[in-house]
Amino acid sequence: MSQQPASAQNTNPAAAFDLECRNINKDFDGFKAVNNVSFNVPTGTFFSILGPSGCGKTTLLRMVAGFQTPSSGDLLIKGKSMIGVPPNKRPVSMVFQHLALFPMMDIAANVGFGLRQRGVPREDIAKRVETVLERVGLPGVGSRHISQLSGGQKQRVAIARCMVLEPDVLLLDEPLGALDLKLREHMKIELKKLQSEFGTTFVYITHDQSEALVMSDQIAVMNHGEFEQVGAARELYHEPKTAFVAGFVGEANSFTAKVDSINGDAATLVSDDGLNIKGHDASGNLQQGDKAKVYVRPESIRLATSADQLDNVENLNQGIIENILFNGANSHILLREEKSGGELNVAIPQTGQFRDLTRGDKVYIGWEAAQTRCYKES
Amino acid sequence: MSQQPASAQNTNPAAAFDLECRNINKDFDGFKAVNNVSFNVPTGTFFSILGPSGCGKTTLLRMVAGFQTPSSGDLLIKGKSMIGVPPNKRPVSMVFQHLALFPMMDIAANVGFGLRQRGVPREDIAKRVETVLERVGLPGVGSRHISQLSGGQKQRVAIARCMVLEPDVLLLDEPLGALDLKLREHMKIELKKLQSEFGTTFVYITHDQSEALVMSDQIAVMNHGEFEQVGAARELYHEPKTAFVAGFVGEANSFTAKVDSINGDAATLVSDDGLNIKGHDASGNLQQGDKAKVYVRPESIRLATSADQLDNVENLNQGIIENILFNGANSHILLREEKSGGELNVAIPQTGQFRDLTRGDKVYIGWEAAQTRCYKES
Amino acid sequence: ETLRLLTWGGYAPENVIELFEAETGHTVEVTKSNNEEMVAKLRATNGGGFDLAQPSQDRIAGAQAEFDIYKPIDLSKIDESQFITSMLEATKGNTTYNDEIYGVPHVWGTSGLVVNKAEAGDVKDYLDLCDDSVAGKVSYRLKRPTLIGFAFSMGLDPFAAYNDEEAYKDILAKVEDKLIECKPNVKTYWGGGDEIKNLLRSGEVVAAMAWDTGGWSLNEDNADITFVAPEAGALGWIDTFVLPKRGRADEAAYAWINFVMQPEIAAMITNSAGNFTASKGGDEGVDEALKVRYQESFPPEAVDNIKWYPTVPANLETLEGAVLDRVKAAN
Amino acid sequence: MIRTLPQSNTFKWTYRAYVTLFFVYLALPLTVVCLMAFNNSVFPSLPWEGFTWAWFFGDEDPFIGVFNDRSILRSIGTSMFVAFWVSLLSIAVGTTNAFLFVRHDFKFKEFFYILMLLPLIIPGIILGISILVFSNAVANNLENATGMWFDGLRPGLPLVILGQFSFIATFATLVISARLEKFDRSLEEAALNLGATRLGAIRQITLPFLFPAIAGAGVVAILMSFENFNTTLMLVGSDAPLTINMFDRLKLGSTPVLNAVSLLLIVVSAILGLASLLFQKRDKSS
Amino acid sequence: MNSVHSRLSLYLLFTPFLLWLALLIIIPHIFMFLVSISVKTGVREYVTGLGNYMVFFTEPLYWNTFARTAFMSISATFLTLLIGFPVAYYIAKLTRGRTKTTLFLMCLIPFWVSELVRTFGWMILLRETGIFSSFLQYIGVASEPIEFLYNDAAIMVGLVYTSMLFMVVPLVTTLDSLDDSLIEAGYDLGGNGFTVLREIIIPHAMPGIVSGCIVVFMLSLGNYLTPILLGGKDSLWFTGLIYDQFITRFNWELGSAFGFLLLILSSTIVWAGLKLSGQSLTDTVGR
Ligand SMILES: Nc1ncnc2c1ncn2[C@@H]1O[C@H](COP(=O)(O)OP(=O)(O)OP(=O)(O)O)[C@@H](O)[C@H]1O
Ligand SMILES: Nc1ncnc2c1ncn2[C@@H]1O[C@H](COP(=O)(O)OP(=O)(O)OP(=O)(O)O)[C@@H](O)[C@H]1O
Ligand SMILES: NCCCCNCCCN
Ligand SMILES: [Mg+2]
Ligand SMILES: [Mg+2]
Repeated sequence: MSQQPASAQNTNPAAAFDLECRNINKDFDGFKAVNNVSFNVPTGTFFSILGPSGCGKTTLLRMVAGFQTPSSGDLLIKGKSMIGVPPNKRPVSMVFQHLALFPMMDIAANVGFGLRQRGVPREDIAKRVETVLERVGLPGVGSRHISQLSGGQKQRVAIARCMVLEPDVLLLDEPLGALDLKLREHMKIELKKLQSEFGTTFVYITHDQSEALVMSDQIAVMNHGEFEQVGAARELYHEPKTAFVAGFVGEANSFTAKVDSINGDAATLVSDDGLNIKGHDASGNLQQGDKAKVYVRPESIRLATSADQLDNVENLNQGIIENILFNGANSHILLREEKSGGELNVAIPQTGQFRDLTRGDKVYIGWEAAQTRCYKES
Repeated sequence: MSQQPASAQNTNPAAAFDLECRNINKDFDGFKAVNNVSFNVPTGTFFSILGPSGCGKTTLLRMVAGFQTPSSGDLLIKGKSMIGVPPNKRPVSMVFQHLALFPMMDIAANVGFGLRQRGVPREDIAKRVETVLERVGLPGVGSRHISQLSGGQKQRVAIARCMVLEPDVLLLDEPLGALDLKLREHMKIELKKLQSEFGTTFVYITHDQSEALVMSDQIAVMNHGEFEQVGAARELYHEPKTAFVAGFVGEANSFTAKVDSINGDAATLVSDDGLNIKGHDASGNLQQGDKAKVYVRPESIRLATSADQLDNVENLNQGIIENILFNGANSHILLREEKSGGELNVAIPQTGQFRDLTRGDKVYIGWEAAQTRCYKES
Repeated sequence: ETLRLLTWGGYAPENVIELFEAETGHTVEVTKSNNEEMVAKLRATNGGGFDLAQPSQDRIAGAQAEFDIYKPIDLSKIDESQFITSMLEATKGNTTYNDEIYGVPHVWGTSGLVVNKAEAGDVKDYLDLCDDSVAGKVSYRLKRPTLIGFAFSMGLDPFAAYNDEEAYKDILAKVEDKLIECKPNVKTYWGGGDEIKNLLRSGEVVAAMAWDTGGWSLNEDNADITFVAPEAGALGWIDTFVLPKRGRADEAAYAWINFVMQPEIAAMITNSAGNFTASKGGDEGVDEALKVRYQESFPPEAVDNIKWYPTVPANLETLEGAVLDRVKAAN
Repeated sequence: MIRTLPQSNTFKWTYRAYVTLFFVYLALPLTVVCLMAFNNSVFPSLPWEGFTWAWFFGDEDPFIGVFNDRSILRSIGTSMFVAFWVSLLSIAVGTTNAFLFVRHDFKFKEFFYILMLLPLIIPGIILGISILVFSNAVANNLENATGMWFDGLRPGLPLVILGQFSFIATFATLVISARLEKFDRSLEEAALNLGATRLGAIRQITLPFLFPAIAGAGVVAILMSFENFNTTLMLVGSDAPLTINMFDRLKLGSTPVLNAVSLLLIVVSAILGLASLLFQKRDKSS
Repeated sequence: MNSVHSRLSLYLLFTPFLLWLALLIIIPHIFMFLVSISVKTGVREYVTGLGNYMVFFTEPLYWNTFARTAFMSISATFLTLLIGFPVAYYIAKLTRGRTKTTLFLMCLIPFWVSELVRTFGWMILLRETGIFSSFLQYIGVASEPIEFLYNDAAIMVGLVYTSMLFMVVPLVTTLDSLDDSLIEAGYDLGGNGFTVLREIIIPHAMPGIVSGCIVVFMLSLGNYLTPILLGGKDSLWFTGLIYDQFITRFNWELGSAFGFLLLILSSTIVWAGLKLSGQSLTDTVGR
């Protein structure tokens, strides 16, 4: 994935952003589905909104598309406010979760629908439809019926139907949700390729972190109607700013602990079940005596059969293997830490070095304080 | 996962196997859905049947349950032939793909259904239902309605409904298929735990390799109605016996190639796009000039920025990074091999050593001949 | 104009309609019905929907008093010379309400017994229908003529009691008992003319109280079956022409009346309906066989004994209805 | 119990025999009706007097065939006229009702929905008499007040049409709602998103989607209208639809011309029914 | 979406609904009630009162007929259910593909013709000189013609026949929606045909059963043709009484009262049926 921080985009300042949201709110009878969200999407980028089910992603996207009116806040596309503009007048197109291809029309009619609404002449429509179908890799399927396409092909037709209108922004609401596992893996890569070919700004929502991580230039992590963090995939993964992001993006072992002492960014904590932890104050506001949430990724924990193999780790413990979850390159060990009795999930390195471990074995585990992220519990 | 090879089970020889299938066949109007399948499931183990959609898994399982009659072959449970025994008389229980919980009954009535059929007295039923609900971690939900449970809870009720009957064998037909990603991950571990707690023999079918790998003591890989290989998860992953198993279990880069020379197990091949490959003859019958399928796992390919970092590898090549699929601990690089122009998928080690690679970088890649498995193409 | 005619089966045969349409240029639409339904329909439409109706002469003044559904006949538009004078005068008298005349006669006939001589030769009067010898093979309508017929057969005179409600109730009570007693003998109560003909023809019924015409037409096929004028007297009826209050084609209606009262046309109707008309000379063109049957059924003394229906007073039918309902419900 | 469960042969064959018997029961009356249409006898019953086409084409009294029987031909025309309007009104109101109940939330919606279902549990004859009584009262009042005639409010075809429409509209509503329920609203949103106007989206997307249901409801309405008796009986004026005409004849006893009409009815409705089914099927498969 | 739009379309859609409901269903019934409480005291003279209802309650004939109609209709409903259920089950669960479609279609075919024609068919079959009687004589079972027509059994045959479609179709639909795996699960857990039927199939099919029963009951109760044409001299039917009052007695007032009573009867029985089965009108006939 090429990393393109928003500031590095070379666009003219007048329309530096294809989409700007300013303090958008959406109330449903007193329930805040979207809470004061602001963000900017630079021209030509792939922007994802990632969050658990019910956090307000769809609501946000539908406000952009015009199907819902914000309770307050402003929403600009190419610098023009969209408040009061009906959905059929906005320069955005949307790929729906279940694609919403029109079953009563063939593919060419589907793709040409938007052009027909604009009153483009027949022959032009036919030409432009064929061109866009070629671009998504489906030349000559125009006269086929929707039901004659595979899931992945439908996906591409749905995108073609939007792209033929040359929208400023393409909105996608979990478009891969309905596909099966293998196809989803494949389409992730495909989608990203299409986006960079078309050069159109994509706003993509999903609750699947791996989709967001693999495809996006920028990801906004959303929870309870608010944006918790906006950043590139690696930023979110390696430097989550909030406990929620640390827990939601990627796998992590988590502890609740109490801050024993604090020294700059370095914190010493004791977990609820008695484990001593040396960590890094990621929220930057920990105080002695605070309750904290601590996260360590399974792959940050190193395994060893003797203590001296683990140099340079601030946290060194012992555990007994309870279960080996063999899953090829992605295998894990579930072990019980000896002192505290807590369960830990440790990734088995791909080196093959630990292939012979079995249930009941005792192992040493260690991880660095820098990879132990602590957040004040609110 | 504790690895318990079938032969190591300590059961009395009379009923060493809870389930034995002997040359089972199933014809549907000339179409062989199950083709001469034989296998034994030792008492108390978790046995999975893994295969792509349509390979005959469900058909096989339904023959065990009694919903379909084998065209030929024998089927024994605890040593007793089940041919001609109707499903309601067989000592097996089944967890259906969509669970088949009875929506017209509350949870206690669902779980107690089987006991009622046996004429167990009312009070006993109530007691046993409550006990089994506790064992699956759902005490006191008896009077709730099915629709008031989450997906994972329903799963556990479905298992409880079977387990309360203390069946000799529990059959499970893709029970996790309907759950969403996160829940599925969670239930994998849960199911395995429940199995070892109850000590009941599980026969589990799935097309999701990670489910099979994580949970099973033994896995049978099925294709086109036949068993391709039966073995423990690591065996299948590290020593697949057929090309199908190598491609289906775990991710792999695959090439079609021609055998250039052969020397015992060591083979030298040239791929269709001109890459020289040194590999290991896994099928044991390769001859010079044969067409072969070659598989290399993404994590077997090592990355380096200079050639001399890669010692000891028989296959050494160079490639240009086309795409970085960042996905936390499970990130991959898609690169284009320079000489042949073929695309390769390479796992990024968790060490963080290659964090700074970006699109367009040139890297060295190498992998061992021993991890390059070659199969004669049929 | 379109003439919407509300009439009995057989009174407007296809061949007559064709002649009429050819001659006048009007078209005719026929709806077949019976007395009760004619009144009910006109009541529901408040005298609309039809241009000419043909209820029996006893159903006109009472219905007019109650529902105001007819309009007076303009006798100047009718060629009175085509009518048998006595019948025309009688009908005028019976259909006068508030000094206006509402009806002129068309077809007349009687109700009596239709008997299969071979199987039920002993049936000579209405009450004989209750005899054991014909048990289960008898039919009659559950309508007011049956009440009247049985009353006469029991030696009572219902017509005389028409204007004495108490006396009439007495008679009805006796008839009710009789009909309930007789019920097991009945196969089914018939409804329409062809229905009773089917029943008799197939032998499912051997004796019935029915219209004369039914007996005669069966006689054609099966010489054993014919109409018998009961000892107590056949019940004579005259079906009329009346103008519904809101008919829209009066001109066509008068044209129809004048047209069908021509002797040749009247004869065609007699041949179709089986009954004679009030047309002067209308019986001349009638099929000889029918005349013979008529004469066999009606020896002169039987003709004298015919009991002609007087006008039904407005409230009678409610009383009768209750009786009929009770008979129907009795077991 | 289901195909995949083993069943004893006795059970299987007894069950099959029962089902066969059932279908014989269904077919029997119609078969004899059709057969008797060819009986060369003036009565639609045994004995069999030989084969004839007279009840279709005859023009000699009493062998008047359907195609020469003015009153039957006229009442078929009347029935078609009534069916046409009933079906038109029913699908119009059925469609708006479907949109109302599927697309909108309003106060007392449950209650109104139950009211909408009421015609299903009101006997047809009562619908007939209540409409008769009501329109009669309205007509009387209007006529007294204005001195004009309001024939449309008296028994006659307008009332017959309204009477049938009063309950067939409910069926149409149910059929069309069921399909609208299945409509994925995001299709409409997609159309808006692609630049269609609100009405444009309904016209180009929603109505075509509903079309099979609307057509199906139309056919059902036609069939129901054609065969309706109870409601029509109370509202009919001088123009009798076919069923009423046939009933009048049947009551009076009739020649097998009724069998001939019935045979034609069976053939036509079978064709209609099959057509609508084929139509639905083609729609489903696509 | 836009609330002004949505209000406007709500009103636009509500208008035809309300016109239809008010003008053709609700107000006519109110008028019918008003007519039913006007008592005729003389020629063109009426007073308001419950006299017509009194007539109903004091004349055993009327309420006997009323009770008889209700009883026969309920019996016809049960009989239809009993006969139709196995057939519906067979179609829904034991056939598939083309056989299923064909059998389902065959269920519908008889109902593509009017009730009148169907009843006419039964008359031809059942009458003394009809097919059955002749057939029995022909095979020598009977020595003389037998009358099958003109009795309550004939009415039953006709009612059941006429109603069958309305039972079988909802049953096939609900039974079709019963996942086979529920039945399999029932067997797998040790159930047998009977227990699975009682505990799984019937509870699942309940909405269909109730829906079918309501429709069949209403059709039977409101039937006019079948009892008139197939019934005998004792076979009174309440709709027949209503018809008589309107058509042969010209007594709209009593007829309206009867109509109203029939409405109350049908509503009460439907309501009781719904309560007993724990279903709602919306989930059954309004599905
Ligand atoms: N029209 C509405 N009226 C009331 N509440 C609503 C409405 N639409 C959505 N909500 C609520 O707003 C919240 C956010 O819903 P939204 O559909 O935006 O979530 P989401 O993030 O898209 O979830 P998912 O991943 O499940 O699609 C939810 O709690 C939902 O119940
Ligand atoms: N009753 C049947 N009649 C004919 N063919 C059948 C029948 N049942 C299954 N098959 C065929 O047998 C093959 C195996 O089917 P089966 O359902 O066992 O596959 P499966 O491995 O369970 O697939 P999936 O993962 O999709 O559930 C398929 O090709 C299927 O079409
Ligand atoms: N076939 C026609 C018979 C007409 C009989 N009219 C009878 C009136 C009896 N009150
Ligand atoms: Mg959403
Ligand atoms: Mg399967």
